[in-house]
Amino acid sequence: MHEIIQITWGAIVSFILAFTVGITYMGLNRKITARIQNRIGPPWYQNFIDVIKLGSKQTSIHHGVMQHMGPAFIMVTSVMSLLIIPILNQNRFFPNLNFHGDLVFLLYIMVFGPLGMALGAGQTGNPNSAIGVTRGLSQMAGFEIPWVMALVALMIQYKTTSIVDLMNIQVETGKWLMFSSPFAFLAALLAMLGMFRYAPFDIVGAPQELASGPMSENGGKYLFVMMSAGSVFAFAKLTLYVDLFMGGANNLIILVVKTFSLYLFPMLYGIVSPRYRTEQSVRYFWGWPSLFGLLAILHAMFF
Amino acid sequence: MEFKLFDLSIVEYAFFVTSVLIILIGLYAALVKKTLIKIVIGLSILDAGINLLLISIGYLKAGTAPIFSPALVKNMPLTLENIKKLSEGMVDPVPQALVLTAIVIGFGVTAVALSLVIRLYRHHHTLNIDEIKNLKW
Amino acid sequence: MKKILVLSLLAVFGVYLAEVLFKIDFGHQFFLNGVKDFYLTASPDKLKVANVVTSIVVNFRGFDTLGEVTVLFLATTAMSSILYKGRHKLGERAVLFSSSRIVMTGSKLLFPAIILLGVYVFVHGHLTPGGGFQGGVIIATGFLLMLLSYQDYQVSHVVLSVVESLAGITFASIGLIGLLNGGTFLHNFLHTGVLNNLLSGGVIPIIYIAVGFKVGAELTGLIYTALNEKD
Amino acid sequence: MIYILFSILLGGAILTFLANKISGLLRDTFFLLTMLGATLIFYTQLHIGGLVNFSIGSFNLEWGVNSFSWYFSLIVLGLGTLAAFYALSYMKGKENLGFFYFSFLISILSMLGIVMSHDLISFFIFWEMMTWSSYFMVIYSGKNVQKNGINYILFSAFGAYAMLTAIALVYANIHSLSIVEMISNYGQFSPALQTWIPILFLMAFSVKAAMMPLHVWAPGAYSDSPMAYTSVFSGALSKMGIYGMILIFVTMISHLPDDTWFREVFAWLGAITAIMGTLWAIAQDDARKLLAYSSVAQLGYIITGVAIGTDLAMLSALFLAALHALFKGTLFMAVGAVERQTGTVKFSEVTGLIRKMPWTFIASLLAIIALAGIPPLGGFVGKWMLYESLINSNHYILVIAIFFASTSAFLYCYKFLFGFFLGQEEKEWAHVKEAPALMVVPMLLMAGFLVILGTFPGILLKPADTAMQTLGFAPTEGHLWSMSVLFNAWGDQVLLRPLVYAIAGIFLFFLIILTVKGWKNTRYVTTKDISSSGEVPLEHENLTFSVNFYQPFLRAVGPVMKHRMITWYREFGAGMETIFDFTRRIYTGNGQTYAIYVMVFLVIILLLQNTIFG
Amino acid sequence: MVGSPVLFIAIPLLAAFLIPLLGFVWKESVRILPGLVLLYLLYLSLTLMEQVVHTGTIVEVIAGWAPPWGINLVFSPLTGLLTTLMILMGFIIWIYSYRFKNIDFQEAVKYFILLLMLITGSVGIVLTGDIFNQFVFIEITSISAYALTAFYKGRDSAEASFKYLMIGSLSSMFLLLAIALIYSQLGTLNMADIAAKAHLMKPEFKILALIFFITGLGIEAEIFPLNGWAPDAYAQAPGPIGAAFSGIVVKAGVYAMIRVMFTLFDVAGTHQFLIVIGIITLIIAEMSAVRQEHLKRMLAYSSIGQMGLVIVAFGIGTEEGVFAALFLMLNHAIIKSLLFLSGSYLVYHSTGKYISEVDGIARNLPITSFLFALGSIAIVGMPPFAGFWSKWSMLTAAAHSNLILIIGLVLSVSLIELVYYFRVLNRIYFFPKKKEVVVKKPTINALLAMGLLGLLILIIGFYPDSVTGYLHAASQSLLDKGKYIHDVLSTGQLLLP
Repeated sequence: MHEIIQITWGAIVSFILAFTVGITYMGLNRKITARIQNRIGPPWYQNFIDVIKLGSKQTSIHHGVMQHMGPAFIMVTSVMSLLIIPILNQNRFFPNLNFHGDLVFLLYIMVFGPLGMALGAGQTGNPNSAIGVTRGLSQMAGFEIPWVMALVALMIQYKTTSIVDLMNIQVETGKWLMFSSPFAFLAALLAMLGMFRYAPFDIVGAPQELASGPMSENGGKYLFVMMSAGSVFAFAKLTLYVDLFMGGANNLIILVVKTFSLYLFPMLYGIVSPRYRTEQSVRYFWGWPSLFGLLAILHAMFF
Repeated sequence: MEFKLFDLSIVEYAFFVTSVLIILIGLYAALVKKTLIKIVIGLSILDAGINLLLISIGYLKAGTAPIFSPALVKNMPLTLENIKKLSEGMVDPVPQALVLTAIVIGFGVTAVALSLVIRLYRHHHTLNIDEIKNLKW
Repeated sequence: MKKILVLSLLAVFGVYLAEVLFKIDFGHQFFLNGVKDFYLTASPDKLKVANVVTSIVVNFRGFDTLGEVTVLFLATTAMSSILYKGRHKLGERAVLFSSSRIVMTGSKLLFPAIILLGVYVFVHGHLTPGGGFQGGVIIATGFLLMLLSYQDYQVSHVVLSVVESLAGITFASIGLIGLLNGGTFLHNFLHTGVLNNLLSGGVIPIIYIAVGFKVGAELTGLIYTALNEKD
Repeated sequence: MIYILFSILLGGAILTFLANKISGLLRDTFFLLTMLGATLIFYTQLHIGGLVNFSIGSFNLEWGVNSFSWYFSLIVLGLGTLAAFYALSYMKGKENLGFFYFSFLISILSMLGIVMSHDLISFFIFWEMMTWSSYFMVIYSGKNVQKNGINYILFSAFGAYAMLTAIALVYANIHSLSIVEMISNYGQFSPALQTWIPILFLMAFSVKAAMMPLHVWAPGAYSDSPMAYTSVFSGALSKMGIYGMILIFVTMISHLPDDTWFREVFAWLGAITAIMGTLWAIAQDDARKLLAYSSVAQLGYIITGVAIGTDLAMLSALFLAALHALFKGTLFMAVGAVERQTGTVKFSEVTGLIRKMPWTFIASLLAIIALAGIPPLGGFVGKWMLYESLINSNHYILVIAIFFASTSAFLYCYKFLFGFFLGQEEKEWAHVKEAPALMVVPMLLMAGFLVILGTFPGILLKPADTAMQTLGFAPTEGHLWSMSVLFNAWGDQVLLRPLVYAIAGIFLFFLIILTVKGWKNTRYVTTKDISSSGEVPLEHENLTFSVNFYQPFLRAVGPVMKHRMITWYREFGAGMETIFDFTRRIYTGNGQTYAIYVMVFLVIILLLQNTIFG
Repeated sequence: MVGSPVLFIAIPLLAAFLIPLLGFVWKESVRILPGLVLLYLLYLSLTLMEQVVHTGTIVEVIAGWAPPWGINLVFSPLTGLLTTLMILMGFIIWIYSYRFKNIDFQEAVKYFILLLMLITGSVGIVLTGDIFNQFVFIEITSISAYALTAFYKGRDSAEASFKYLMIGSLSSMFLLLAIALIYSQLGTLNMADIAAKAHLMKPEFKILALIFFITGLGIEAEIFPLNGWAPDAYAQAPGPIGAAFSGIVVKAGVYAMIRVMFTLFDVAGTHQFLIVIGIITLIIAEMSAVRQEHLKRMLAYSSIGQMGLVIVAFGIGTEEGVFAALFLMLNHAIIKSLLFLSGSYLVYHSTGKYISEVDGIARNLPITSFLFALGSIAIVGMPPFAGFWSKWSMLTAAAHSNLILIIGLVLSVSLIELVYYFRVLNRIYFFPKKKEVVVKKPTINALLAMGLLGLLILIIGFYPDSVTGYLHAASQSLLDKGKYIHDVLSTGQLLLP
């Protein structure tokens, strides 16, 4: 019983943390993008305003039960990955649900949400949603390959499928995995571009074309939950990258620094890139990133 | 190969040579000629050649017909020894019996063949075997 | 092209055949203990049949002859089956040519003589060269002559088929009687008599006479069928 | 008891066939009674280890049950019984029902026969019975008979003949047909035989298990048989191939000195099968075809697991085999339900059934989640074990391949759900009702079982483990799995229960939040009521996106899919037929030519006589 | 003594001679008599067979002259088995064609005489122990076959028959040449005697005689390329005669060829030769069958192919191989006859006998179609039907002799076979029916005959033990040459009148 309370408590705290950081990052993203494009841009807290606005809006229509359940599905993915990924070294923050052998589980739980959202989007009957979903799923099939390659490379190099083990190794050797397994890091980094769906991989939402794709029929509470989930998920992913490749973090400040610097990469890459078509982006991920992944595996096998 | 072409003993084999030649002629007719009737004739010639061959296998030099006719037996008592002695000069009767059968069979086949030719002529209005091939492949 | 192919094939075939045949010592016996020696002695000795060929044809290898008779019978049946086109009507046969009176009269005169000759040949089959087949063929030529000479010459189909059936049945029954009587098919169950007598050889003359009738009837039937065939 | 079981099935099949002439009710009764009777006898009366033998045709036939075959009979009978109930309703009003039920029961009989055979000859006989009874099903609809039917029977026969050759070789060498003796004498075969016998057997099994490159028959055959049977066809019948493969891999391949090659090749073939099956499934517009290709792909995973052959891999293969029967059975049944209610199975024709056939949707949804391997359903357990076993046994590239296949599988999973159930609701389908209870309940039962397995895979892993012990594996309970915990060789573990509870808790929590907020105000509007670039679609406009659904993705993988195996086979077949057509022209129709042939034959022999008769 | 083997020849001959006479008296008797004869002979052959298996070969002497002087009939387990099979098939074919040519009495008389003689000739080929006598029986069979092939008037049957006759004449020429060569060397015509003295022959004579025998008998046994006549004859003959060809006549031809090769001469290389020639026959025939458009022609090619298979099995040469070959022959006789009998009803309505004309015919002819399907499935060797067991024994025999390649070849050819049979089956059952077709319903007796064959397929399929005992005895008797010679030549002393 005590355990359950502790997990619940941990979950709530982690969620709030992730939510806050995630939303902030998004706001910063908008600001930085604007500055680079020589605009003033919204304030960094603009996204908080948006979320609160959405949350307080009254929703009056829905298109069916799947649309209703879709956001909940997404939340499952976000929160579950947040709960599984250790936030600080040695699980010093709340260990939550972290367990040994979590990497494969993580890989799968991360696709739970997109599929749920896709179902929700499907039921709205909006063709743009469906088109967006097919693009999203296709793109997912693209970036998962280098991502898995990177993970497998790590797994076989260190003979573990546990994130905590990998973090401990980095702490013990004092060497970040991004240096000891550079190819895996490269592959994972490029896969991350796809995960964040910023340009050039933003064809899923493609605002000018698809009216934000899967989300297009959602507003009010649905969009509120989706946005929250997105921000939490973004933070979770960044934390995972930090845990895996950048030695984790000993306290929250370091974590924020590391995650933000990592976050800059997809953000800046996106700002200077045009948009890829779906098949282009899929092929992109099966090109160089996958080659890096392969090199990573070879590296892991022979060194 | 033991061709005794320049040996006079080849003459002794005239029967064989002739029968082989007849067989070949018959076969040639059956295999090359276009007219059904000619083919049937060729088959008949073939039969004749084989019958000749069979008969000549039973040939005995200076042998008599295998018949114990009164003239041959005269007044000899027909003991086993006498019969043996007489029979030594006789040609082999078995091929003759075989040939008899073979001739009859050949005749039967020819009769059937000819009636088939009649049928074919009625049906196709030609006797050219190259034009009678509705059944193929 | 085809001719050359056939000729070369035939050449190879002929050469191989002749090559082997030349190894036969022509005109001499060279095999030992062949069956012919037995036939040559047993025929006059046991069967009391002067013509060894006849005893072989009818008795030693009588089974072949039964088959042979069947072949003829089948040939007739086959021919009439192949040419059969609806029901025959008597006298409705193709007019090939009209014969002159000389031919007609001559054939009429010759006909009994030919039949008689045929009968003689098959009745004396076990004594002299000749026999049922030869006699039967002679008889058939008699009918052929008549059929050629007279456009309206009739041979009764019923009679023909009765004769040929009866003759065939006789042959087969004699064989079966032999089976019942002596334990083997075509067993010579009659007394063999004296060599060179007309009534010698047991069942051999009887069978040969039956064969004669059968061959005669069948060949006549063949000719008749072929002539009588409607276009 | 085995006799009784078989006689019940055989007699029931014949009685059902005959009863069809009398009355439909009688036929249905017979059919159901037979199926239930067989299942009842199997579970209550049959004890593991029992053997019966008798002799026929101077062969000694042996039938018996062991734990391994029990596991597969479980799949056959479980799925068979549910499909039987389903079939009663699904087949109502169709033609030739006696024929259908007869083939159904015979194929159940033959599958049981296969797993219970302890000698090769009855194994083969049952194998062939299975082939032709399922062939009857493939051609039952009468569509594409000449193409798909012939394909199926041709490949099956190819496999069967390979097996027959192997059996003949075994028999010629040990003069016994007992499987046990074959295994025990395997070591004494000559090296060539040691290699070839398993290869020949595996050829037979991989045909039924639809492994590349022998899978060509599968899509057509699966999609052409009536859906009530396809669930058994894809769910249970294909498992017979897996059954045989496991047997061969465990008893023969593992004794080969160079078994690594075998294993690698088969594992890769399995993986390629999975990838190609998935890609082709994505491209389909016909739901039956989609599921058929998906079956091929799923069997590819299982084959990979079997080929790797470690404890965990074998366990995952067995687990996935049963699981595949469950979810693919459910999905084919769902397609059948849709087909029966709407008359079409094309995604481009039917949309928005979710509100009309909610139960079918729920069953499909659960089955799809299991198929995709997403936690918290049973599929994840199988996938996890497979990945871990591959990683632990150092098959890294293989992991990537398998993972690629299963990631891409999400695409067709979504397509299946979206195509039928989501999208805009059309007037055209307004009349559609939920399928009859007899059809829905079996689906829901299986889907429910999938949910349970997600939390308590031990239910199924227990018999699988027993089965593996029969094959000579060490017991794995406790160090590879327990009721709801999974382990890998590195000591990592997944505690399923907290994860599942967490997922359920989070989901419910947010669902409640969503529901409670604005409970009163939120109302349902039709799917026509959307904002599409500011325009509202008219009543007759169907904006559902279903044609060229994954075109961009397919464009991306285009080069891989340019070559289709079946095209090669077809070209090969066409080439062969041309040769055949040419060959038969030997018979020119000219009698003289035939006579010349005779002479040619003679002359050839004459010329070659010294060679031939030397 | 139940009866003597000679009755197998004598009684049908007597009946054949009687039929025209009886026809004058009572027309129906023409149809009944052959059946009675065949029924009696079936009983006789079954009892004799039982006796032979237990007490050994019966050698029947004709005209009281012991072999080698007289002609003899040998009723060994092998010949007995084939005789029984042929008589059985003959009987079933008789049942099937009981109402044949119901209207035209004249035709019926001829049909039944010729059918009876076809069967008798084949039985004679098998039973006789004398090569010339065998030749005579071959001719009896052939002439009946020519006539029966040309039996239907409206079609191209005369063409088929003429081709058959041409090739058949060549066959008899070669047989006579071979007989002449043997006689010139050994002075005897008795098979056992020849076999006993074969070592006295000069080898070139022996080989040439063997080659002539192979060519002559190969024409009857339908080996490639001597089988040009076969498809035409099978396709053009009336349905029951097609069945008789494949069920009876070919069997006799194969038997004669095997007897010559196994018993008469002891030439090396015959087994390999048989295997090669059998495989060529098999492959060419099956290949030709695939693209066939005529149903009966397809069946004919299939039949030729099966005979190739039989010859391959004989070529294996071991006891297992011979067993398999005999089993194949048995099954092929039954199954192919069923296919011909049912197949001819399937295309009865059509003049061209095209396969495309059987579309959807199962709806009108359910039983016939079912039996055809049963036959097809059985002949491609699917268990649990008869064809499987023979194919299986063939494979084990080949495997045991390490002829793996043969297994592969045979099986891949079986695949081809499967394709064309199933194509037809699919058409019969699953193609839309053409409207204008008026099918001919099979008569009761035809259904009875086909049902009997179907029953046999099932019996052998489910209980192969019912025949394997006889087959084993038969295969032993074929391979035991010494026993054959001894049995024949020791028959009695001179039986004199």
